Amino acid sequence: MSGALRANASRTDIDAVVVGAGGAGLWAALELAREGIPTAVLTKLYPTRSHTGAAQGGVCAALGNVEEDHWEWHMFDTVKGGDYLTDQDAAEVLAREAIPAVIELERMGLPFNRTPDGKIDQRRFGGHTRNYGEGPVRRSCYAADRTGHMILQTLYQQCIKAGVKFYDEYHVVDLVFEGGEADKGGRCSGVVGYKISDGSLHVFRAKTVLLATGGYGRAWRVTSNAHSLTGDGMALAWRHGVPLMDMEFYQFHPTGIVGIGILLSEAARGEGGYLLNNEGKRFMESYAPKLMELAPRDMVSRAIYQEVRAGRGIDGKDYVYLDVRHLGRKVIEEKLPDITDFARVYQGVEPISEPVPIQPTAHYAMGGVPTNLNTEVIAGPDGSVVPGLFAAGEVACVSVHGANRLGTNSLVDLLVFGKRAGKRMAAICKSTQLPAARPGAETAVADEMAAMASRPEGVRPAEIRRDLAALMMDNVGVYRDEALLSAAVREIARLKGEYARVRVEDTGSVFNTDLLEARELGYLLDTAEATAVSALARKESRGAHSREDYPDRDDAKFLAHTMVWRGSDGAPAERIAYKPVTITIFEPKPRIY
Amino acid sequence: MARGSDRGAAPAGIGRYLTYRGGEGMVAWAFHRASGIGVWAFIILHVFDIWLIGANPEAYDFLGAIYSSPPGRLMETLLGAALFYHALNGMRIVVMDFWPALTAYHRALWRIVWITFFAIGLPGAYIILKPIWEVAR
Amino acid sequence: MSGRYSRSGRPRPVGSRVDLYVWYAVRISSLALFVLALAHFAMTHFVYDPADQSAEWVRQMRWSSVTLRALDWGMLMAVLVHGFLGMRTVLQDYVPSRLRRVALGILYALALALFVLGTQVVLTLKIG
Amino acid sequence: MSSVELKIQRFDPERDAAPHWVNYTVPVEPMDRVLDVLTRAKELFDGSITFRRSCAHGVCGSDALMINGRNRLACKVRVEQLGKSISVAPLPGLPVIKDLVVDMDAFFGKYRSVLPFLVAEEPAGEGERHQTQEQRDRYDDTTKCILCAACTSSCPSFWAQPDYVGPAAIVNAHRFIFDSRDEAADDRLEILADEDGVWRCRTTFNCVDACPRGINITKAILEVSSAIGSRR
Ligand SMILES: Cc1cc2nc3c(=O)[nH]c(=O)nc-3n(C[C@H](O)[C@H](O)[C@H](O)COP(=O)(O)OP(=O)(O)OC[C@H]3O[C@@H](n4cnc5c(N)ncnc54)[C@H](O)[C@@H]3O)c2cc1C
Ligand code: HEM
Ligand code: SF4
Ligand code: F3S
Ligand code: FES
Repeated sequence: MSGALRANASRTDIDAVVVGAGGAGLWAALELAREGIPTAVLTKLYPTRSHTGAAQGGVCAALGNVEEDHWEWHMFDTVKGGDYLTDQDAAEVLAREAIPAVIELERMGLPFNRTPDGKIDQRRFGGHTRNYGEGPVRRSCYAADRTGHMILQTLYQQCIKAGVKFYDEYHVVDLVFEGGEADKGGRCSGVVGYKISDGSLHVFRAKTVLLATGGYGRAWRVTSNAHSLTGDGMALAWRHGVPLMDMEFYQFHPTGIVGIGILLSEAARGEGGYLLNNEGKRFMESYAPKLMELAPRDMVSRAIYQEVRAGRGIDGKDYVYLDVRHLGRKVIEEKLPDITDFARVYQGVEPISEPVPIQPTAHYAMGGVPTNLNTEVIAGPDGSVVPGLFAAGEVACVSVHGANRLGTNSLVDLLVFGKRAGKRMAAICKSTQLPAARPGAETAVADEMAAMASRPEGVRPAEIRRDLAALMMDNVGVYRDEALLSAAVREIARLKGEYARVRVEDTGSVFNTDLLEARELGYLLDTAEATAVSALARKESRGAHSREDYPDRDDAKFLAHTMVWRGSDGAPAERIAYKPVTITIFEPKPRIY
Repeated sequence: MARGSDRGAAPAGIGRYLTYRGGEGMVAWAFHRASGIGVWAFIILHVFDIWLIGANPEAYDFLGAIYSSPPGRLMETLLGAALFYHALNGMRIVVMDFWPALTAYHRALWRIVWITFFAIGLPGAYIILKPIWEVAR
Repeated sequence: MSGRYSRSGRPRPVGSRVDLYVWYAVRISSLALFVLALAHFAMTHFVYDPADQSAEWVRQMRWSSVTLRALDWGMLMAVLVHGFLGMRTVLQDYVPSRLRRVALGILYALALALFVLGTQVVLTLKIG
Repeated sequence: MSSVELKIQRFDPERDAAPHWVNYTVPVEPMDRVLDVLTRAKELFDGSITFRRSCAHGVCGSDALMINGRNRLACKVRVEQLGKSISVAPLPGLPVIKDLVVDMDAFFGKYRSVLPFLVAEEPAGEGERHQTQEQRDRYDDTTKCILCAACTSSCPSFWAQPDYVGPAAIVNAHRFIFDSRDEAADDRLEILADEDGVWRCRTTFNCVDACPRGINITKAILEVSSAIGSRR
């Protein structure tokens, strides 16, 4: 074994393992702690570094604190926003349970902004409407523009209070299965963790394992996502025979900082900001006359591309302006302080007196590891459950977001399904035995990692990562077509070939980030492949998936979720199946705002 | 591939802290502590010499002569400067301690300390040191 | 309520208020010193010339008034409180914990000595 | 592209006896931040250069480092603000694990020691607790903390006495002490009243200068001190 890993893995037996300490993982852990289930939370970052903390805008729940609102309206918006690919039973759970979840957060101490009479304040957000689409509604509960930060902090605080056991800076490098892989009826029986500070491997045997590892935005060059968002949970599940669902639906957020992609939250538009083209015109008039800037993100991002293509980008370049000047200094500084700070620090622009240049940025995975309403991972279109394995948060696809997620609905997703995950896992832990131990569970991954650090020659991971990010940006971005996508699939296969020869320079065992980044690149390649393959197969335009060669939605053929399996032994992914959408109340209609 | 060039050992221990570029507050504190310790040391001596007035007046007068000699006057000036700075900055601290909102203006207060220090301290130093020139003449 | 939660890493406080009182004592005595010490310095250096202040002069002029004597003694008390508690802080910062008891012991002994010396001369020096 | 001289304090516990400086000449773009430059040096010259990072825009608290002699988030300092030569060292006062990575366990231990969570009896009924906007504003500043440790590790009082609970922990205690919904203020005040609590603050303001979230930390500390003083 090379120096990068320490020999002899330690072994721990425990009831529940939670992988990831973002909003989803933390709430699940809290619920497990309340039920008294011995739980280990493994996270490759300190919990408070998770990307949930970056969420700015807010979390929607039909509290009706400032104006009339009903969860049915929220459900409708979620379904319509998702271009009718949303499973309606899931959307119902989301919209109903959002209300108690937000109130529970308040009771845990989250410092929401308040109305004059002391209730949780609410503001507008893209795609959220009153009375089934009549006009914008105030539904987003918020804490300045630090809502995600406050959710992450509050949940972490409560976990400390409840005595949750954290394994900080343990990178989960593999899942352990017993009785075959997921597609062969196997059961997930634990995880292999790599302790970053000393390079030792630790096998956790558990009755239940929750994946809550977040998204994979780092597959694109311009992204709002953290460096750590590399699709770990999705790729690990995929490698063990779990299909990935709806991966072609990847959301580009309209207002990223030009070039680097840092997000300027939709809250800026929620508070009344405008989008302007080079003629100074609010161009959203021509795309969504009713909701204007508050139309769903996929529409706004496409509108920006259209403007740029028509030569109406600022100075003829590939960006437009976000203008908040008319809101006045007070609103800008009090309600949008972080955003203002970002524009100042990263662009050198003063939003109080200047419009801010913005362009779409890779933001959110609607797709992911498929689960049922109880967050149990499913193995195929028939909904059969993979025993022992759960997923919640951005890594999962329930699917509540369908083809396009509405702003704030991700945080709701974390809360509602994180909590459900904890409850369900607790129930299963109480009624099952610990699976049989699998000696040598860590050997396969140990060998893979050791190989990367001991090749005398090979490719540098940075080069592959750069090529992949550029490829995804150009070929699997806002607009797609057959040629772009099949080129992408070919190119990813080539990069995967290169990756087989990847070599890291750091051969030490202490805090070897070189090795881990190389490992993460492997996850990115997998998720990118699933995305491109699924996108190529979906010959229609729906939500965030926009095919120029198939500009219309095709409900006859594609009102269904894509499921794609990984090819065996490094072969490209080929096996695809479609799972029907659950429709309960709202019949699919054309999506006009 | 071009590797980096080694530039030798990095400072360790206290050396690390000396490379920290603190702002006004850190400088103010460092002076405050140094002056506090200095004045404290002098006061030990001073109580002792006052005690000599009763116990041994000749010894006291001998010490007094040293204090008022030219080097002694220089020392007294430094003592006065230390005491005066310490007193002014001490008030800056006390004011913030009791009205925490004033911390937002700690830099302004710091400037006031120095302006006062020189406005009163320079004429004061002149008065103490003047006899040196007179002796020299 | 306390006792319900773990304090991971830090020992449980004993509920002692010593450091609170020290903090206030340093601040309040500093207000007294601001007046007394600066006035004292101004008096000895600006109003009179140090060269003229022999033992005899102190006895006959400066300490001929009981009020002035009392004020100087008050200043001594303030200095003992302020300067020595200040030095306590300094020692707590820089003296390793195993030597701290000894260092603080020496400091307090010194304070006691100054108290005795200072008080003795203030009380016993004949007036006039 | 122009370039900068990047001086990194490096230390590999498996090879080096002591930390040492290594210089790299790194190409930079105009809007680059120190984090971009570190990443580029790692990609171009030496994959073993080790540092933490995640969000890359100043909200996760991973990459607080001593940059040109001051504690800053590498992802929030633009290169052009620093000039042609940049020195990057780990946070002072914390044990170094490797290169720019420090051991944060004790730091988080102190954070946990101040009961950093709401303690309150469950209210009766279903709904949310009420709080006026003024009551909420009372502790707004200290809710911003991202636990980056830039403050605590810049504090001379902490350097002198690593037992000092430190500004970050006090900030997080403040966030609850002044929350109208909380009921454990007394416990926190008692915890912070001991020898290694708030009294160790010497109002040096290094913490305020270092805080990437612009929190007026010293004010928060002094508010806690006064609260301890006015406690019966
Ligand atoms: C800039 C930005 C702004 C946003 N704003 C909003 C908003 O206003 N409203 C909204 O609803 N949504 C918003 N979102 C989306 C939302 O924040 C995310 O989708 C959500 O936070 C994801 O949470 P999570 O719990 O799934 O994962 P994360 O919070 O991303 O956490 C992932 C966790 O998994 C751990 N992990 C990952 N891989 C491994 C591994 N291999 N081993 C061990 N641990 C691992 C990480 O350490 C981390 O703890 C925003 C997203 C971004 C990027
Ligand atoms: C003249 C008016 C004085 C004022 C207003 C004053 C004020 C203060 C204050 C507020 C502090 C606390 C600083 C802190 O905790 O950060 C302090 C500390 C101190 N003072 Fe004074 N002081 C005065 C005179 C003196 C005198 C005469 C002495 C000498 C005996 C003295 C010695 C000290 C010492 C040793 C400290 C501790 C230093 C430290 O903690 O850094 N002070 N002073
Ligand atoms: S108070 Fe500021 S500097 Fe200190 S940990 Fe929090 S965010 Fe970082
Ligand atoms: S730097 Fe330290 S001394 Fe106080 S003001 Fe900040 S905690
Ligand atoms: S990387 Fe998150 S704060 Fe800098």
